Amino acid sequence: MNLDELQHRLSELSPVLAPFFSLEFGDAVVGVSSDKLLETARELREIGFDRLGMVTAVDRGEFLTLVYRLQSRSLSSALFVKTKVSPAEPHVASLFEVWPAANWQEREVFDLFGIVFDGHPDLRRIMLPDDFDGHPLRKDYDNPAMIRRPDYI
Amino acid sequence: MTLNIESRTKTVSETGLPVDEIVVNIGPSHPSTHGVGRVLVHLDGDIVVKADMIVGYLHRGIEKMAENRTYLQVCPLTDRLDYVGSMYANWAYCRAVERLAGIRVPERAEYIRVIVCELQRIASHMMGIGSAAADTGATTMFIYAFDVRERIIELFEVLCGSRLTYNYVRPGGVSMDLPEGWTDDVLKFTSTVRRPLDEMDKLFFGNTIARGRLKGVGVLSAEDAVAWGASGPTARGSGVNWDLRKHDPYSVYPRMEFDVVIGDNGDAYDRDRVRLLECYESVKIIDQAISQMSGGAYKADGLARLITPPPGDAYDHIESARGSLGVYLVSDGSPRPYRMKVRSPAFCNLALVPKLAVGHTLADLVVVLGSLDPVFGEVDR
Amino acid sequence: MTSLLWGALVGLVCGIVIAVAALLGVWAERKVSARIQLRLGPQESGPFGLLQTLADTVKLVLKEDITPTQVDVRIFRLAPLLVFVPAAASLSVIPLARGWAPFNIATGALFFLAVPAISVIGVLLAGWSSRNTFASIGGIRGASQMISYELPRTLSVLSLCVLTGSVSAVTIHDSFRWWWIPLNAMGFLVYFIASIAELNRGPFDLPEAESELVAGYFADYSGIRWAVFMMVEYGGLVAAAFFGAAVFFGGGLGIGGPVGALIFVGIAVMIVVTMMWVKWTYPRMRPDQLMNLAWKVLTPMALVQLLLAGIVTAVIPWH
Amino acid sequence: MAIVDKLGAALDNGAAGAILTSVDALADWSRGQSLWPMPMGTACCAMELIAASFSKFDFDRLGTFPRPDPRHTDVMVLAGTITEKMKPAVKRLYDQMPDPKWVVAMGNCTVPGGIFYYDTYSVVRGADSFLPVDVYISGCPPRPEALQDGILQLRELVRTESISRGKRHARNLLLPGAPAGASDGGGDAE
Repeated sequence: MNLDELQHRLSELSPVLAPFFSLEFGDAVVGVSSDKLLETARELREIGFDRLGMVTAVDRGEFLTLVYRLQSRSLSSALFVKTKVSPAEPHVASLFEVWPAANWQEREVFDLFGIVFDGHPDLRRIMLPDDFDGHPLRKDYDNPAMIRRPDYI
Repeated sequence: MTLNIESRTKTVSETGLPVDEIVVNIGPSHPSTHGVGRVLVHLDGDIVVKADMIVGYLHRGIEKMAENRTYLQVCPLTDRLDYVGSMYANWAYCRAVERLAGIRVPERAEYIRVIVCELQRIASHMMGIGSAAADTGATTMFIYAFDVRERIIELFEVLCGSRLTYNYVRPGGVSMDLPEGWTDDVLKFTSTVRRPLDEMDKLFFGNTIARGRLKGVGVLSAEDAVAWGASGPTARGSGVNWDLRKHDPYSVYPRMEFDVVIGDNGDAYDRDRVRLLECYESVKIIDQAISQMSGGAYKADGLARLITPPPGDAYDHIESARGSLGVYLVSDGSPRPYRMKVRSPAFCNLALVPKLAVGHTLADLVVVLGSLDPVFGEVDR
Repeated sequence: MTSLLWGALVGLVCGIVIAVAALLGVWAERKVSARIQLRLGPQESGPFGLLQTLADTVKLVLKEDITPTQVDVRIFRLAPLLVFVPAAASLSVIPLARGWAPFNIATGALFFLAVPAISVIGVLLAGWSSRNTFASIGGIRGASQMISYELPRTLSVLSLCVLTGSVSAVTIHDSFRWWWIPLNAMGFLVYFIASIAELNRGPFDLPEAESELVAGYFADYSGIRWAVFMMVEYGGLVAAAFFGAAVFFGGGLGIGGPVGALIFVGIAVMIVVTMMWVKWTYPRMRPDQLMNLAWKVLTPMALVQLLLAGIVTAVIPWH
Repeated sequence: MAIVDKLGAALDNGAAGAILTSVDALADWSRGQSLWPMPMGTACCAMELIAASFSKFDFDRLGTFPRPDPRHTDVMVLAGTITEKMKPAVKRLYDQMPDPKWVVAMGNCTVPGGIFYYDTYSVVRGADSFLPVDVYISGCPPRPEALQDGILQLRELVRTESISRGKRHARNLLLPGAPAGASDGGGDAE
């Protein structure tokens, strides 16, 4: 299914989501605010996006972008869900109840970005030791033990 | 970070009776964790009541390192992700870069990529089946499987000079053209590999004890497989017909004729056997790819050494031996990726361990772990 | 007094025999497994790597002997001895020639079957005193397995006792008839399988399951104490093979002289090599499957064999 | 303290040079011929470590027989990247090994940090920062032959050792870069 068809189909299936639909660099993206994330996820699950492929975040400086990649076998298509959270108070609803696949992936984002997923059943650090200080994938993370690579290209 | 754990805990069972649980710490260095995984198992007698899978013992921060390297310099890092199947991470990363920078790959390069990745699939599945067999005590089966893998490694060594970390698939194509006579060697391999595969099928999957050990252990339903994000042989063993080569076709796979192998019961036996049967399909694909391949460039023309894609993001995935391996790249217009994220199939599959192991004995826990075929380089990144 | 001296001498010889059996057994195991696995096995120490096990043993003797702080020290140190002594004692009643065993006692067959069972205590105590979860589980697995397989193993030899009307190993050995081999084929199979399980060898190596329990009940033993456990395994292997050859095949198939001795040793070596072959071919069983095999398959088979032997003894007056 | 140390001390005091030499020869031969590795396979190098003991390369020829239990092994083969999270486990397994013990650092990650030297927040740069390494094998990953060569070199190292404390002391002083008054070799924790 190409992107136009997907957009058409999405507006047919879920009129609520259609206004948030956009195209970014050739990918279908649903951009929502962080407080609407859970209901958007439920809606998308309802219309057939049964597979949560990836959860990740990107540190953009003034805000953190959460990126979810969904796949649907019935629609044979994929789309991104993107939402912004503030780095100072990074709270967002957990999608564990919608897709259990979010379990470890959200723990990873919590570990490396410090985004707290409210409602997650077992939010602990997953990659780093429990006594680790800071969230390394944030751009402002600094650790004196890290040796910076000399700048030769 | 200390490793001390309480070895006994007292809890109350559902029936209200006190249970004296034994906590067994398996790992992080244990023969059957396939690397550095760790499972804290709570046992009631010999039955697992709770299994806490702890990962991260090989978290090397590859995603952070990628932010300070150019797009080409990230390639060697991707080799070290899935060290049993280095070609896959190479390819997935290169596809994401190509999509981001709009690089067109010549057809010959696509065929070469398909050939090496299907060879890699056999090699990786051999390791997966072999170590799953070794978990049940069949060491000889492991060695037979490794023997087949070793033949593929030799082919790769001729191809790019390395046994494990190939760095062969590069953005825009592959690093060098096929050596003279290499395809003949591959055809010789594919024409002879069926016999050891049949032998292994009989030796392990036809064995009564092995069937008794694997059947009915760690049953994963198709719905759970989809909901928990399982992919690859783990999902296909549960009967989920989901193979990116067929259902989200990329490269030259639409021109290939092959079947998607799926299991019926979703137990450890099906997951392991799907791996073996996929090797036969890979052999088919390699034969077709070699016969269809024609001459031409092995690398995109006029490719700058310093790739500077326009700002934006791209995600692309391939079907690796463990499932859908995706790479998400964010560019800010500089020669270095702003953010790289690897969607690791082994990581998502491994999240099922606490779910699958409960209710089985301790001996079955290692079977469950082995049937998911984790590679911790990729799980922890 | 002389009997005491003789006993001490036999005990010493049995200990040495176990050590030698382990030396050769480990070497053979490594060579046999290497052949099965398309390898070469030890090559560098001595001709054909024959001195490899000697090097291993000397090294293990010279290793640090660790007694972890959390263990129950006295039991921890006693356990290897508790495993070793019964295994050595059981060697002394094997009839090696016509009418002769180092200890020719009237209850030789029972002695051979019953005394090694004492090493269950050693295994259990080794696992328990280590205060290590892997070792404890291994010890418990070992104890349950060895006790369960005691029964079919004893029953399988009992059919021979019925045939000869004696529980003396020497009498059984001497009154061998060639038609006992087909008659006792099932009994021998039970004896063979139960012996592998008794010795905790693959596919019944659950107490020391490498991929589950790392090393099982001897996980915390190092150096010479661990070597003792390994010696017992191979000493037991050789003892089981020679006893099986002696009672089920009448030594050298009832033939006397050097030819008979050669056949006797040949049969025993074949049993040992088959046990190794089995170990390196099959995967390991699960504890519940192991118990099912013992109680639901092997014990009924041994009972049927016993019945068969009883009927034959009643019908055919062969004495 | 192993029996052998007491023996070494006893022989050291007496004028029993000939006995000491023969006991030394036996001890060194047996230790060198039977270096059982503890496969500390953490990452990529573990694959080559496995390959080294399987049919094509067959470690067992050299009497090198991998055992997963630290209590039964002599040499720890550090194969792969060691992270800060993994470090306590490696250290603990090393401590569990009985003396005499040696460490082989296999692969660039355990030598100085290798490809994971820069820009990482979780990798231990070089295993020798917390373990006494005897043999370094470079490569990413080293070939199985390189590992076998490393074990053979370790055998040469083992052959120069003595059960006598005095002789050991003398050998250590002869090593390049040994500090004045260096006592026991790295593997001997008192």
